[in-house]
Formats: sequence, C-alpha cells, structure tokens
Amino acid sequence: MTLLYFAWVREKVGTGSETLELPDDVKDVAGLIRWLSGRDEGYAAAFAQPELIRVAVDQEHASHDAAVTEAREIAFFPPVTGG
Amino acid sequence: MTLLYFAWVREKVGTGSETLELPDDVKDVAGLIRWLSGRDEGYAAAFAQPELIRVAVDQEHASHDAAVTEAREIAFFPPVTGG
Amino acid sequence: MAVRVQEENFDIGAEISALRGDRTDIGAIVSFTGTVRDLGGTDHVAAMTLEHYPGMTERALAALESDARSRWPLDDCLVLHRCGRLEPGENIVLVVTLSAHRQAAFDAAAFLMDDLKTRAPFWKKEETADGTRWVEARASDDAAAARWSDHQAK
Amino acid sequence: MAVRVQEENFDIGAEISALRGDRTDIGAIVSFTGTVRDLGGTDHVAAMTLEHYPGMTERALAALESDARSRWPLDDCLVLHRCGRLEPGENIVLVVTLSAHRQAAFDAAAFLMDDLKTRAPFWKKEETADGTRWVEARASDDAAAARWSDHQAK
Repeated sequence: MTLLYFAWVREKVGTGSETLELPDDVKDVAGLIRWLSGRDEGYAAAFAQPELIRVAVDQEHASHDAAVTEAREIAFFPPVTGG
Repeated sequence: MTLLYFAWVREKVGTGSETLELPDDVKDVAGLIRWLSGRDEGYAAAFAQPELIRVAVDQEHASHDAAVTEAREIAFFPPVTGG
Repeated sequence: MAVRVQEENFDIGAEISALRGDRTDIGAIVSFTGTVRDLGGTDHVAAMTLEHYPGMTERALAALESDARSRWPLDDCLVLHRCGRLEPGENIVLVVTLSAHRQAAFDAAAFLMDDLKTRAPFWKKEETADGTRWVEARASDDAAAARWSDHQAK
Repeated sequence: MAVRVQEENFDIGAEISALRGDRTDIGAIVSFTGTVRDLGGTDHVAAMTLEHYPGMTERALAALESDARSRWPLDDCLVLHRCGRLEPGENIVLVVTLSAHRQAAFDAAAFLMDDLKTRAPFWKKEETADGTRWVEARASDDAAAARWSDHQAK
C-alpha cells in the first residue's frame, strides 16, 4: 500500500511517500494511525494528536473510521490551507 | 430652470433639455408634472402615467412630493436600466 | 474614488492591474463584468445604445462607491460603465473590489452592481428585428438592491 | 471542466478572455483572485510555498467545479491554483464564473472559493523572520464553507 504524507506530517515522518505492507489487524484509518505511531519517534510526533490529522483514501477525503484494507493509496495531512 | 428628459420621456417630449420659467403655483414635482402635461401632446404622452416617471432634483433622486422652487435642474426619466 | 463613464471598451486585466499596482496587503480581488446578451431567435438583439445623465451619473456612481467603502473594509474599488452603442458580447460595466477579506470583496462587488442597477441613471435601448425598444426595469433588480438595506456588513 | 494547477503565474484578463471567447449569451462574468498578503511588521512574510497533493488536487478541484455547475446555471467556469514558492503580491488562485445571471455568477464564485479553502489539498508554509511556519486552518473558513450546505441555489 502506498502511504503519502504532506506538510508538517511529511516533515515529522521524514518522508513524503512510502510503500508498506499493513498487518492484518489494521482495518481502518484509526488503526493505521495507531500502528504507524509505533514505528519510530518521527511517526509518533506526526500522529501525537490524531484529531489534527486529515486523511484521504484513494484521493478522496475520508474519516478516521474509513476502511483501509482495500485501499491503494492513503494520505495523511493537516487541515488544508489553500486558496 | 433647466429641465432635462431622458430615454422615452425625452423621445415623447421631443427634446432632451430646455429652460423654462415655472408658474408661481408650481411648488413640487407632482405639480410640475401636471403643468408640463398641459403644454402639448408630446408632454401629455410622456407624463400620461406619472407613476412611471422617476425624477432627479439637482442630480439627486427625488420623490414626486419634493419641492422644486429652489431647484436649478430637474430631470425626468423612466426607471433606470443600466448595469 | 474611482468611477468612470466612457464610450471606449475597457480591458479587465489592465484595470485590475492598475488598481492593485504592486500592493502586497490586498489578499482578495473580485471583478464583475456585465456584457451585452443576445438571446437569439425572436429575442435577437442586434445592438443596444446606452443613454445616461452626464453629471448625475458620476455623482451617483461616486455615491455608490462611497457607500460600499463605508460598509466594507475595501483597499480600493472601481466602477466603470460604458455609454453609447454596444453590440452583443461587448463589455457594458466593470466593478472591481480589493480587500484583505474575500467575503468583503465579494459582498461589496455584488452590492455595487445591485445598487448601480437601481440608482445609476442609465437607460438601454435595444435594436431588434421589430425596431428599437427601451428595456424595462425589472422588479428582480429592485429586490436585489433592497436586500442590502437591512444587510449587516461583516 | 477547467481546473488547473501550475507553478507559473496567470494573467487574469487573458484567462477571462479565453473563457468568454466570442460568446454573446453570457451576460455576467465574475472573477476572484487570491494574492499573497504581507502584513508587515512582526507578521512580515517574505514568501510562502504552496505544497499540494498531485492527483487528488485535480480531482478535488474538478469535483468542486462539477458541484458548482449542478447548483447554478453556469455557462463556463475556471478554477486555477498555483503551487510552489510565491512572494507577497503574487497571484495564488483564480476562480472565474460565467453565467446569464449575475447572482449565479457571484454565488458560484464565492462557493468555489469557500469550498476550495476547506477541500482542496493545498498547504501553505510561510517564510518569516523567525523561520518557516505552516499556516493553520481557520475556523472562519469552515464556517464559510458550511453556509453552502443548506444554501438553496437561486
């Protein structure tokens, strides 16, 4: 699965894109965030306040209870500030 | 006093501008319209439906009960259609 | 204060550029351009002529602009209206508002157009297949202008 | 459908001209341009960098445009957003709406901007005297977007 990170999430994680195999017990966005947080200090810092994290599953905005098992691409980012 | 006419009021009156001495008993816009209506058929046609006539006294929108005795310039026209 | 009445066409981009100059404090620029419509068919309009009241027109537009500036925090604005004979597709009117806040720029531009439609002394005469006709004022324009009377600027 | 993301600047007048072409059925053209603000003083911003999510950005902007077209009778519209490094006074975003009706053109442009601010995946990082900082989302933008949820298009 492709995972993407933008803005300060990207800076804290330390990469903008990576491909990972998710464990079988990661079913939804919230579970994925918990699992990523345990990978290292950078992920832990990026996801320390999950309520600040916005998510897109296959390039559509999604909530933290969205399923991830069928997804090809999941992106994590702060609230958007364009315009 | 300068009287100005615009759009179809101008076309019916037959002129866009004229200078007239008003009779002493013409005190307000409504009275001026009645007096003008009696001048000839063109004025009568232009002012046949006074409720369609908008007025400016010295270049400011005014109602039909506005005073005219101190005015320098009075204009008659249909509702505006710019923009 | 920037209000103009002219026979010549205007260049929307050039007018906006002139207003913003090299300012860096603006944030939001809204423009409204009104153009001559030709609905075709039985409503085919070959051209229209815009008559206005020189002197009062400039006063009325300046009053509109002053009113808009008192209601919204505008950095600058422009109201430009053409007169004379115009063909379908041509520009008629341009309103530009510059503000730090996008909603102020949007609202002020909409207000200027609504108020202009009911207060600025312009009259349109259309050339059609059946001859010429004076365009009639629309109740919807009065209603659009009236909504600003009790509008609380934000 | 016309949505674009580009590093290059855009020319507001040229974009409007390209959309209207020689059409004579439009009547109303509204443009909104967002620019980089520098408030100066302690809030002095030397530049900002716009990061975005290629692929999703275009999808999100296309979805916005499609939504606007379903709500208002638009003859055409454009949503153009820049990315990369921008200095104060530079253009960031352009929305243009063309309609027979001025209120539709105004409302659709305001809607597109409000929705873009809360849905399009862009992030601004400012360069200031104290270093760089990510711009925080504002509750007022959420509120502005929310007002369209129960808005009845006219």
